[in-house]
Order: sequence, then structure tokens, then C-alpha cells
Amino acid sequence: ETVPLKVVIGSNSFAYGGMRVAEHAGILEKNGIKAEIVVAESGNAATTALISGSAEVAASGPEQVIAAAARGQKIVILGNLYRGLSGSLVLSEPIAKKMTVKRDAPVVERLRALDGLTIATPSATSAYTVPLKTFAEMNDVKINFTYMAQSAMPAALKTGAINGMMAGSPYTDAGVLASGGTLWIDGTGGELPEEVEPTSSTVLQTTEEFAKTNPDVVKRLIKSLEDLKEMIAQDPDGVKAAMSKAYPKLDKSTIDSVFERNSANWAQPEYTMAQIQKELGFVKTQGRIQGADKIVPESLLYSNP
Amino acid sequence: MSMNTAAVNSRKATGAHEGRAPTQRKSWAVPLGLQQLLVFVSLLATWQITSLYFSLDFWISSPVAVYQEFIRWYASGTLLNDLRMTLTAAGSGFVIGSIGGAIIGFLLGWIRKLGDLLEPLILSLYSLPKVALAPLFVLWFGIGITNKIMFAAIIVFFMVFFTTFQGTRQVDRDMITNARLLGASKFQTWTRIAIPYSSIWVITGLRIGLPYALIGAIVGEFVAANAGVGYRIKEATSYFNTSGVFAGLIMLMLISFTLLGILKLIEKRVLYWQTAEVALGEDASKHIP
Amino acid sequence: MSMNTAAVNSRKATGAHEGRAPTQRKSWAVPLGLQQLLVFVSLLATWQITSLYFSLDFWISSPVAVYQEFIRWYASGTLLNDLRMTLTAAGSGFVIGSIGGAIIGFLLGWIRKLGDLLEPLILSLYSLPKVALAPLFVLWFGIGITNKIMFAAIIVFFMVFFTTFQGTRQVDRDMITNARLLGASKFQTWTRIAIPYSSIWVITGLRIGLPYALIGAIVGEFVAANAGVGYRIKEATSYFNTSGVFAGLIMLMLISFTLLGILKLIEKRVLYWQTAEVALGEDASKHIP
Amino acid sequence: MHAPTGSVDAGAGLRRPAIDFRDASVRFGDFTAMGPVNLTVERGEFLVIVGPSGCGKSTLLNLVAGTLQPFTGETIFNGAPVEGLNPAVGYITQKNYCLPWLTVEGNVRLPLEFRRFPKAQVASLAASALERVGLRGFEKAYPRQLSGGMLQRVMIARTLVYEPDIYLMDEPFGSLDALLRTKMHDEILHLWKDTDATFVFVTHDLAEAVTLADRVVVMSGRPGQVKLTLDIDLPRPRDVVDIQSNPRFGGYIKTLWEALDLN
Amino acid sequence: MHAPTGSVDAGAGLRRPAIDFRDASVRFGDFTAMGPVNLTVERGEFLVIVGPSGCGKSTLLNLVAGTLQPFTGETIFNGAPVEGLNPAVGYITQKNYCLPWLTVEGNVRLPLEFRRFPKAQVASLAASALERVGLRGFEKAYPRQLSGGMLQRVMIARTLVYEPDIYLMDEPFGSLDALLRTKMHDEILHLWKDTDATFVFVTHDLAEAVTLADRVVVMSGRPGQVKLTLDIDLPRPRDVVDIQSNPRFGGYIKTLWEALDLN
Ligand SMILES: Nc1ncnc2c1ncn2[C@@H]1O[C@H](COP(=O)(O)OP(=O)(O)OP(=O)(O)O)[C@@H](O)[C@H]1O
Ligand SMILES: Nc1ncnc2c1ncn2[C@@H]1O[C@H](COP(=O)(O)OP(=O)(O)OP(=O)(O)O)[C@@H](O)[C@H]1O
Ligand SMILES: [Mg+2]
Ligand SMILES: [Mg+2]
Repeated sequence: ETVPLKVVIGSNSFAYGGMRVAEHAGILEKNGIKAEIVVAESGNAATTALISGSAEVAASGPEQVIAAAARGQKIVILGNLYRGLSGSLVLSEPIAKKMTVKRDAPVVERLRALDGLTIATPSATSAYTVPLKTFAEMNDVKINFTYMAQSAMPAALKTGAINGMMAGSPYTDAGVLASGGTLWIDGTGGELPEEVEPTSSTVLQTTEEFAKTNPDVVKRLIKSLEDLKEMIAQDPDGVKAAMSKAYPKLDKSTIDSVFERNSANWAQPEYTMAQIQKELGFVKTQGRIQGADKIVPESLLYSNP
Repeated sequence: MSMNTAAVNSRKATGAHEGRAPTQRKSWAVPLGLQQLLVFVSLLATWQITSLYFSLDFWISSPVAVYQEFIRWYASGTLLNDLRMTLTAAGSGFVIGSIGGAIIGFLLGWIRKLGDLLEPLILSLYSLPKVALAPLFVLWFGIGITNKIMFAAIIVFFMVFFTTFQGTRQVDRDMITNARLLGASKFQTWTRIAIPYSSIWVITGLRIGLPYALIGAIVGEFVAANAGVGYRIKEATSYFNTSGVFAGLIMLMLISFTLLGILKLIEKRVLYWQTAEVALGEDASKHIP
Repeated sequence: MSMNTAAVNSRKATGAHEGRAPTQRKSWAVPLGLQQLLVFVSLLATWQITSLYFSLDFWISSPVAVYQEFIRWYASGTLLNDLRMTLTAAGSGFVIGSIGGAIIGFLLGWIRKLGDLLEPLILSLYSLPKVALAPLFVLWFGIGITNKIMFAAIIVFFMVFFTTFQGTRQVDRDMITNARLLGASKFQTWTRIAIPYSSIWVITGLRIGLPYALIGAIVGEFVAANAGVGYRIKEATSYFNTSGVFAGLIMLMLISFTLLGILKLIEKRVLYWQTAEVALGEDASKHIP
Repeated sequence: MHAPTGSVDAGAGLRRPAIDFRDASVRFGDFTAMGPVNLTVERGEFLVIVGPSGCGKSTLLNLVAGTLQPFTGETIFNGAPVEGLNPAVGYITQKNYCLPWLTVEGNVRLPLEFRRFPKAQVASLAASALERVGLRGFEKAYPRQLSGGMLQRVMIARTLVYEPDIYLMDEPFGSLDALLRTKMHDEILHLWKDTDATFVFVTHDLAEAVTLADRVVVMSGRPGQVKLTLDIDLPRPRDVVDIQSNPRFGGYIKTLWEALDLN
Repeated sequence: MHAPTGSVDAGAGLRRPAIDFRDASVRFGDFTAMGPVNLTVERGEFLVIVGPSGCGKSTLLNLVAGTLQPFTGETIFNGAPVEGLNPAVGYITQKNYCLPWLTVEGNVRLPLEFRRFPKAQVASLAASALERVGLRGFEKAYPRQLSGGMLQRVMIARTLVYEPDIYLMDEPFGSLDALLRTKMHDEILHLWKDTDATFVFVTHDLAEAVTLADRVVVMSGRPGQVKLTLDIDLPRPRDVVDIQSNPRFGGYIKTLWEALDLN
């Protein structure tokens, strides 16, 4: 029999694309899950909804799970939805034109060229900010970060209020298309060095309580992620068809390019202890989250009883 | 000056004896609706031309593009469902918020001591930016329809509360005293004097609050939803579909417009005595004292 | 019944001849401030106890935790800077919005035809959820302080506009006619009659609008900022730091509280005639006609 | 002066006064508006008060209605001091308090509805009150559609309609024409005769005072005190036109006029 | 009846009437409130209008002030039809229009400020107007602190203060006591003699009418029409107390009373 399940995701961006494909390709249904997908304002809001008990499952960045754990909330990660960074850095047209460094130069040189520029990111704590900021600090590059809603970034880029934006797709695409910007550092393509790149952009999560009382549902979810991985490998056209159902506003060529850029990242369901430790390490070195050092890493990962 | 010109020039009198305007020989009314339509059409034209001329389509869309978006929205079959969702949340929120606001505003305005005592408290709550509460609301009320209703209700509550509170404080105390002398119980001075007296303020509160019920529902949908006009706007925003954003916004405007129209009809009924044209005529003339 | 009990029982008279209350033999006033303080303290206590007793710390924080958060915020040295940022934006927005709202509300309320013509337009704009306009605002006003000021200004504008508009429409036309007969020019009927008459509404509008200036600034900071009270709230939100969210919200409450207090003083001055205790006394008694 | 028991005594012989002002004075701030006044109004009496403008006549009535409290002294009403509003009186105030959102009829029905008169009676009582003040045909009009005198008559009808035991009337016929005023005098005198109610009536019209009164009180200028009490010893029932040709009529007026003139 | 030139003629002999109602009638909806009225008020005349309550006396004054427009006919004022408000008149309305947020003095200064009187004059003019109506000492009081009669006097002072050429007075002395009323009559008659202004004065008090008037117009019941015009041929200047003992005084009152009674 099928179980109804409310799944809340953090945005309409492609970082959550795997979940939507799984829904529209019938993978969830095949595994006996009748999912209702709700889109929240941010990953933070998605996790909040999970905590409030109005959704059984949420998807958001691993740092949300850590932050919640630091405040005593027991949430476990069921699997990975998007490997690595889902965002990229786009420069405005006039700045890109002035650049002496070429687009194909090593990423460190491209980073150095950003010295003194004003770059917008969603927030000081966002998964897009932290890698870039850490990378810049490592190389003594001074970037002026300013924080704004991703939807406002292309407009700011066009009017020259910012020199560049660090955001996820499709905001970056709009930044390129509507404001004549240039894709400067491709985060989704894994251009950032390993030591600053996050392990994951989005993970599937639920409360410890729910996982304990519904091991069967959890099993089906994990199975769905594996099925997705397989489908991406075996049936790219089926995935694309599901994508055009999930994102009816996108045309064929956009779907193709989105698939090319993101599908590999959607197909990494395993989230390991090592990855959790790496994330915790980021959080601790930056001292962003009080009480993060008290977290027991094992408690964050769902373990099959 | 001939009698004819005098008649043409004679204006609708306002005066120490106004209230009911005296009957005039002729009247030259330009239909207001037509004028408003003209203003509306010229605005649309300006929008279309600006958009075309400066190629601002991506940023401000254009009436034609918005229209096409509407058609698509309708054809996809989600329009009605979205409307239903948003209207349910906004409607319930409005009803809860305005009843609460009117009653509490009335009570605190009326019972002066209680009003003085609790005013700072309510003011503090009013000063809270509701948008900042959004995450807390998700925590407290989840992401279902309750969240949206509560959001709409709380915003409307304050709007209606404040105007009613202020209005009720203005009620002529002498009028009340006089009614008490005529034998009114405390309760009757409420129902027969204070409520009719402050009804204009309550209605102002409702007018101010009504669009905010929609805004509240929309913001609730921004925070978390999978359908509704607010969700469509957010979706359109994510794909930089400016026409879609405007289509959603215009949908909202149309809704609050309709609702405000209904409210205006109610207002006319409630405040009918301000403009009533009652037939003294025949009957009165017969009984000269 | 002895005279003494009568004196104790005699209440502050309200009456057909009220306005200025007659002098009483004794008066038993309980200081309002103290009562309000009591309400406030007991609310805090309830909050703390509820939070402790039901271990709701994560959900609703607690006064002690919020206090600690304040201390941390202050110690980190950002508090004053955040305050300055937010207040500047809110203050400028308030001034611009309320002046605009009062003037335009007054004009459209006063010039009835214009009001009837443009009301639907303004209502439509009012019905728009400003948050959805954020990208357009960035396009128009950038991401600096102008953006936040405009956000605050636009929200305040509508609040003040609406109450002023409604209030000005209520001005007693007979009073105006009478003033015209006394020789008032159109302009003088504005300055000497209509403005004093509708001042109570303008002030209500300001009271309703003031907290919204802060809300506007905060929303502006949500959209784009790297400091300010709104930014702190957002930051706290993203760490599930409920105490931090409350600290920010309470900061806002304190600010609007102070500002509303100032407004109340102004109101007292402007509407002094409603409560003035003018000394007829001596002087008047001498000149019995 | 109190009756031996607390209960309302039925016997006419043992009647206590309807109203008794004992050293009553009213102040606004430091300004003494009225008094101290010592005055007793007997049950069933028709008392008229005259006095210069602003001397405190309305203030005196307000004390009885309980809308003001005295600064010194007290107002005894039916044996007990007035504290708080006193709905036992029928008060026709100087200021107009018609509710603008009710029709003339609605305004007149108001006290009946407040006092829970049986539904069946309400309509006929209201109609007859309106008839008595000459407002038939204006039942459906709103206050703003009435002339000054018509408004005043609505106020009168609104009090007559529920037949209180004590009427306080503050210049009730001020804006009525001479003819209508005469009619109203007649009406009032009939009412007084038929119901045995007590009247305290303020006016500036000395002829009106003498026509109606058992006793006229002249108040002095601000702060108003009782300056003269004049018993009007004219035959009852009076015909409001004929009474004026009574030889004593002119004399009373002259006395009052002189008392006022000395202010 | 028009003057040969459009300019205001200076010679007293060629004077055109101050006000001329030509078939003027007023309707509210289907209800004819007044008229048609044909009446000419000569320049410098003291015209008094009496008539039953609700017959349209205030309505008639409103036509002159331009606050109402006629349904038929027209109101000629100084040779031209009244269209729109007519601030050339000084109108003491029946309803009170004191501004509650101004003191008594502020209210009286208002028309002077509106009419841009020199600053130096304003204070002394206001003080003298208040003196004339007996309100000295109440300059700083607010309207809500005044008695009914005092409010009425503020309204009077507010019109006297700027000395218009034409006074429209709607029951101006209705709430004044007999003494004050006599004083005000005296005041008004002096004003009239000194300034040669035109008065249209509505009252219900027939003695007042005869005391003041050159001519009394009696209006019929609703809809009010001119029923009788009575020239008052009493000597001028009049002493307001002595005039009452003039042998013709009583006769005039009787004529008026009878005209009213026939309604
Ligand atoms: N609310 C008030 N505040 C201050 N003074 C007041 C107030 N009400 C009345 N007074 C003063 O009290 C005095 C008496 O007023 P009251 O209304 O009793 O006079 P009155 O005799 O009824 O006069 P009138 O015949 O003009 O109606 C007046 O001088 C007035 O200025
Ligand atoms: N705004 C109005 N709407 C409808 N009817 C009106 C209006 N104003 C006056 N009337 C009617 O017109 C008639 C004349 O009114 P007006 O005020 O001129 O009477 P009046 O002669 O001044 O009476 P009073 O002596 O009582 O002041 C009245 O019957 C009244 O009902
Ligand atoms: Mg009085
Ligand atoms: Mg009148």
C-alpha cells in the first residue's frame, strides 16, 4: 500500500531538482510513497516546518541539520540530494569586460581578480557564502559581501549596485541572460577546491522520532534515492521528461543544459560519517553556530536499526 | 442674465442646510466609471509603451505579455485552484482578524480604563514586523493552511483593531449619557449608540485591513506552499518570469477590488442615513401642524 | 447616608455638560503607569514560567534567554550600529511616507471628485504585497539605504493616506460653508478648518503608520543588507536562535514604543483643546454681564 | 426630613419632596459655576426656573439628572442623594441629542425600546407622541432633514412618550413659534394635570413661566443662587390664552422682571 | 427693475433693493419646503420674518446666503442672482458653528483674520464685540465650557465683529434671558442706526419682531409663502422698553398673532 507523505523543500532551485524528478518520474510512487511536495521560502524554513511537525520529511542544506541539532532538535539525515555546491558566481557585464584575467585561468587567479569587489550572496550563513568566503580568506582576497534575496540579485547586477552575485541556478542563469553577466566561477561544475567545497547542498532529513517509528517509510525513501541514481544513469530521456513536467516553464534546450550541469550531482545518495565530520569541521572553525562542538556526529546520521 | 444661464450655472448646493441636496432644475453628471476607465486605460497604454520603447520587458513586463500569461495560467487549469486556496486562507483570516479586531478594539475603546491599561501592550504587538515572525509562525503553526490563515488574521486584526479603537474613543460621551437617561442599559448604549456611532471607523478598518488579508495569505504562501496565487508569484519569480509575477499581482488586485466593492455596498447600507433620500413628500405635506 | 460616604462614592461625572469635569471633593487615582508595569511584569513572568515549565525554550525562548542574547549583542558592539542603520532608514521612510500620505490623502479627501476618480487606483496599489515587489525595488532604488527608505516610505504612505483620506471626507461640510460665509478663502478653509478638523485622523494615521516604518525598513533589510536589526533577526532565524529573533523583535518594539510616546506628546499638543483646563476662574467671575 | 421607613410611602399626606438641593454648588476648576443652592421641589409641583444666561440653570438640572456631581452639598432625589445617572427623570436638554442615524420615529421609539415597553404599545405610543408635538407625516424623516423647531419637538416627543414621573425641561420651547408654543403649553398643562408628575422647567420667557408655574425661582447671576421664590397663585386648570388677561398676571411678570433686573 | 448701468450706484435716490426673491421656491426631493416667494428687501431696511416652525424661514435665509439654490425662480442680491456662496452677508445661523478647537476669542477673531483686517485692529475689534454681547472674561474659554446662551452670543459676536452690510439673523436671541435680550435689542438698533445696514431677522417672538422691524413678513405654513406684510409705523429711534407701551404696539402684535393663527 502507499503512504502519504508531506515533503517540504527549500526552494524551486535545481538543488532540489532530484526530489522533483523522483516525484514526476514516478519513482516515489513506485516505492509506495504518495508525496505532497511543498516549497518553502528557504532551506531554513523547510527544516523549521519539519521541526514544527507539519511535514514528515524536509530537504535543505546539512548546515540546517547541524544548526537545529545545536539547539537540541533531533533531526537525522537520510541521504544526499545534491552533491557539492549548487551555486555559481556571476560577474556583471562591465566588470567582466574590465577583467585582465581570462575565464579559463586557474580558479585561484580568478578569485584574486575579485579583490575589492562587491559580491551579493543570499546571507552570511548561506551555503553559497561560506565556501567563497573561506576560499577568499585562505588567499587573502578581500571581498565585500552584501546579502540579499536571490530573486533581487539580477536586478542589482544590472543597475550596478553589485559587481557580482553568488547564487544558485536559475538565478545565476537570469543574471547571465537578463543582465549580460558572465559566469565566473562554476560551483556546480566543482571548480572550487576540495577543501572549501561543501559536501552537499541539500540532504533529505526527518526527525529522529519519525525515523524510529516509521523505519519502513524511511527505507522506501532511501530506496527512491537509489532508484533515482539508477534512472539518471540508465534513462536520461526519462529524467528529462520528468524535468519538463516539474519545470513546465523551461524549454527543451534549457532542460538539456540543466540536466548536463546537475544530473551528476543528483546521483550521489550516500551521505557518510566522513562527510558529516567535514561539515561539522567547517562549522566549528568558523565558530558560526554556538554549541556546535557539543554535537555528536553519529546522532545526525540515520542508522539502519 | 437670463434664467437659462442661471439654471446652467447653478451648482449643487452645499450648505448650512445641506444633508439632502435640494432638487435642481437640471443636472449635468459625467459618469464617474467612465472617467476611471479612462485613467485605467491610459495607465495601461503608458505601461505598454514604456516597456516597448525602453525594452524593459524583462523587468516590468507589459500588459500584453501579462494578458498572455493569464491565458496560459487559466488554460493550465491551476488558476481556479490557486484562487480557491488563496481566497480560503485570506477569507478565513479576514473574518477571524476583523471580528477579533472589531470586538477587542471596540471593548478597549469603550472601556477607557482597560484601554489605557492595555494600549501599550497592543501597541507593542502591533509594532512587530509580521514578516519577521514568518519563521516563528512556521514553527508554531506549521506550513498548512493554518499558517496562512493566522498570518492574514493577525495582520488584519491590528488594522481593524486600531481604527475601531480610535473611533470608539471618539464616541460622543454626552450622547451616551443622554441615552442612559432615556433608560438605556449599558449594553443598549453599546448596541444602539456606540456601535452605530463607531461603525464608520470599523468600516475604515475593514477597508484598510481587507487587502492585507490577501497580503497575509500571500506572504504565508511565500513561506511555504505548493499552490495558491502567492506560490505562483514565487514560482514566477524563481524563473524570472516577470509577466507571471505581474499576472499574480494583478490577480490579487482584482480580488481585493471585488471584495472592496462588496464592502462599499455594505458601507452604503450601514451608513445609509448619511445620504438617504426619504420621501417626506406627499405624506408630510398633508399634515401641516 | 453620611456626607462622608457620599463623597467617597461620588464618581467623576460624565454628562450632558461634560467636557471639563466638575471639580470633586476628593479623588482616588491609582497611577496608570504602575498598573501597566504590573501587567507587563506579570506577562514576563508568565512567559518565563511557561517556557521553563513546558520546556518550550526552543519554541518561544524565555525572557532570561532573550536578556542574555541582548547582552551578547551589545557586547559584540554591533547593537548600536544596527540600531543606527535601521533607525535611519525607518525614520527617513516615515517622514517621506507620512508627509506624502497626509498631503495626498488630504487632497483627495478634500477634492471629492479627484478622490472618487483616483481612489480605485490607489486601492489597487495598496492591495499589492510590497514584498513581491522587492526585485523591482532593487532595480529602481538599488540595494543601499534608499531601497530601505523607499520600502518604509511606501508602506507608511498607504497607512497615513488611508486614514487621512477617510478623515478628511468626514469633515463637516456645513462647518466649511459657514466659514466661507465668514469670509474664508478656499485656502483658509483648508488651513483653519479642514486641517484642524481632520488632524485627529492624520494622527491616527501616523500612529498606525509609525510601526510600519520600522517594518518597512526591516523588510528592506531582509531583501538586502549586511547590518541592521532586520539583518540580525534574519541571521538568528537561520540558526534556529529563537532568543535572537525575540531580541531583535523586542528591540523593534522598544523603538516604536519610544517613537509612539513622542507622537502621543505631539498629539496632546495638537488636540489640547479636547482636554484643556483653561482658567476661567477669577477673571470670568469678575465680569458678570 | 426622611420618612420614618425606607419604603416609598403611599399616603399623600406623608409625601417627601421630589427633589431637595442642600447647599449644592458646582465648580469647574477654580470657577464656581453655580450655588450654593438650597431649594426643595415638592412632589407634583410645577417649578419654573428663570435667571440670566450662564447663571447655572442647566447645571442645576444636570445635578438632578446626575450628569454632574456637586462640589459642595448634595442633591436629594426621592429621599436619597443622586449618585451617578438618574434615569428616573425625563430630561429635555438644551442641546440636541437626536441620533442622526435614526428616523424621527426611531428616535421617539428609542426610550420605549430601552425601557422594554411591550412591542404592541411602542408604535401607538410613538405615533401619539409625534401627533402631540405636531410632527405627524415626518415619521420617516432623518434629523438632518428637519428645521430647528422640528428637532426640538422630536426631543420633546422622545421624553413625553415614556411618561416619567419627573420632567426636567431646559428651554424646551425656545425655537417654537408663538402658536405652537401655546399649543405645547396647553399640552403640558394637561399632562401635568392628568399624571400628577413633577416639573422643573427652565425658561427665559417670563410669560411662559407665569402661565405654567406653581412657583417661579429666580436665580442670580453667576454663580447662580436662589434670589427670589415667587408663588404663582393663579387658578387651575388654566387656559393658556385666557390666563394672560388675569389681573394678577402682569403683576407677577413685573415682579420677576424686577428681580432679574437687579442682577 | 435693474439699474441702468452695471456699476454699483452711489446715489441714495437710485438705490436698488438689497434682496429680491422672485418666485423663489425650494424643494427637497418631491417635498416642497418653501415658496414660491416674492419679496423685496430694501437697502437699509429692518425686515423681520415670522412664521410657523418648519415653514421655511431658515430656508429663505439660506437662499440669500447661497447655501441653497432655488428650484424655481431666483434670488437677486444687489442686482445679480445669487450663485454659489455669498460672503457679503453676515449670517447668524440657527445651528451653532463655533469651532471647538478655538477659544471664544479665537472664534470671534476668525472672520477678521479671514478678511485680512489689519493685525492691530483685530484684537480691539474682537474685544469690543465680546464686550457688546457680555462675554468679557470668557475670552480664553473653549466652546464646550459655555452655556447655551453664551454660545449663541459667541455666534452673534462673530458676525457683529466684521460689520457686514447685510445681516441675516436666524432666531439669534432664542436662548437669551429677557434682560440680556433687551440689551441685545438695544445694541442691534444702535448698530442699525449707525451703520445703515440691512437686516433680515427671523424670530418667533412677536414683541421682538414689532420692537425691531420696519416691516414684518408673516409666512404661511409649509410650504411657506408670504401671507402678510405689515409695516411697523413706530417712531425711530426706539427705546426697546418704552416702545412696548406705545398704543399701537399691542395692535401690531394682535394683527400678527391673528395672521399666524389662521394657518
Ligand atoms: N464643562 C464646563 N466647563 C467649564 N465651565 C462650564 C462647563 N459647563 C458650564 N460651564 C460654566 O458654568 C456656567 C453655568 O452654565 P449653565 O449651562 O448652567 O448656564 P445656564 O444658566 O443654563 O445658561 P443659559 O441660559 O445660557 O443656558 C457658565 O458660566 C458656563 O461657562
Ligand atoms: N436638508 C433637508 N432635507 C429635507 N428637508 C429639509 C431639509 N432642510 C429643511 N427641510 C425641510 O424644509 C422645511 C423648512 O425648513 P426650515 O429649516 O427652513 O424651517 P424654519 O421655518 O426655519 O423652521 P424653524 O422655525 O423650526 O427653524 C422643513 O419642513 C424641513 O423638514
Ligand atoms: Mg442652559
Ligand atoms: Mg429655522
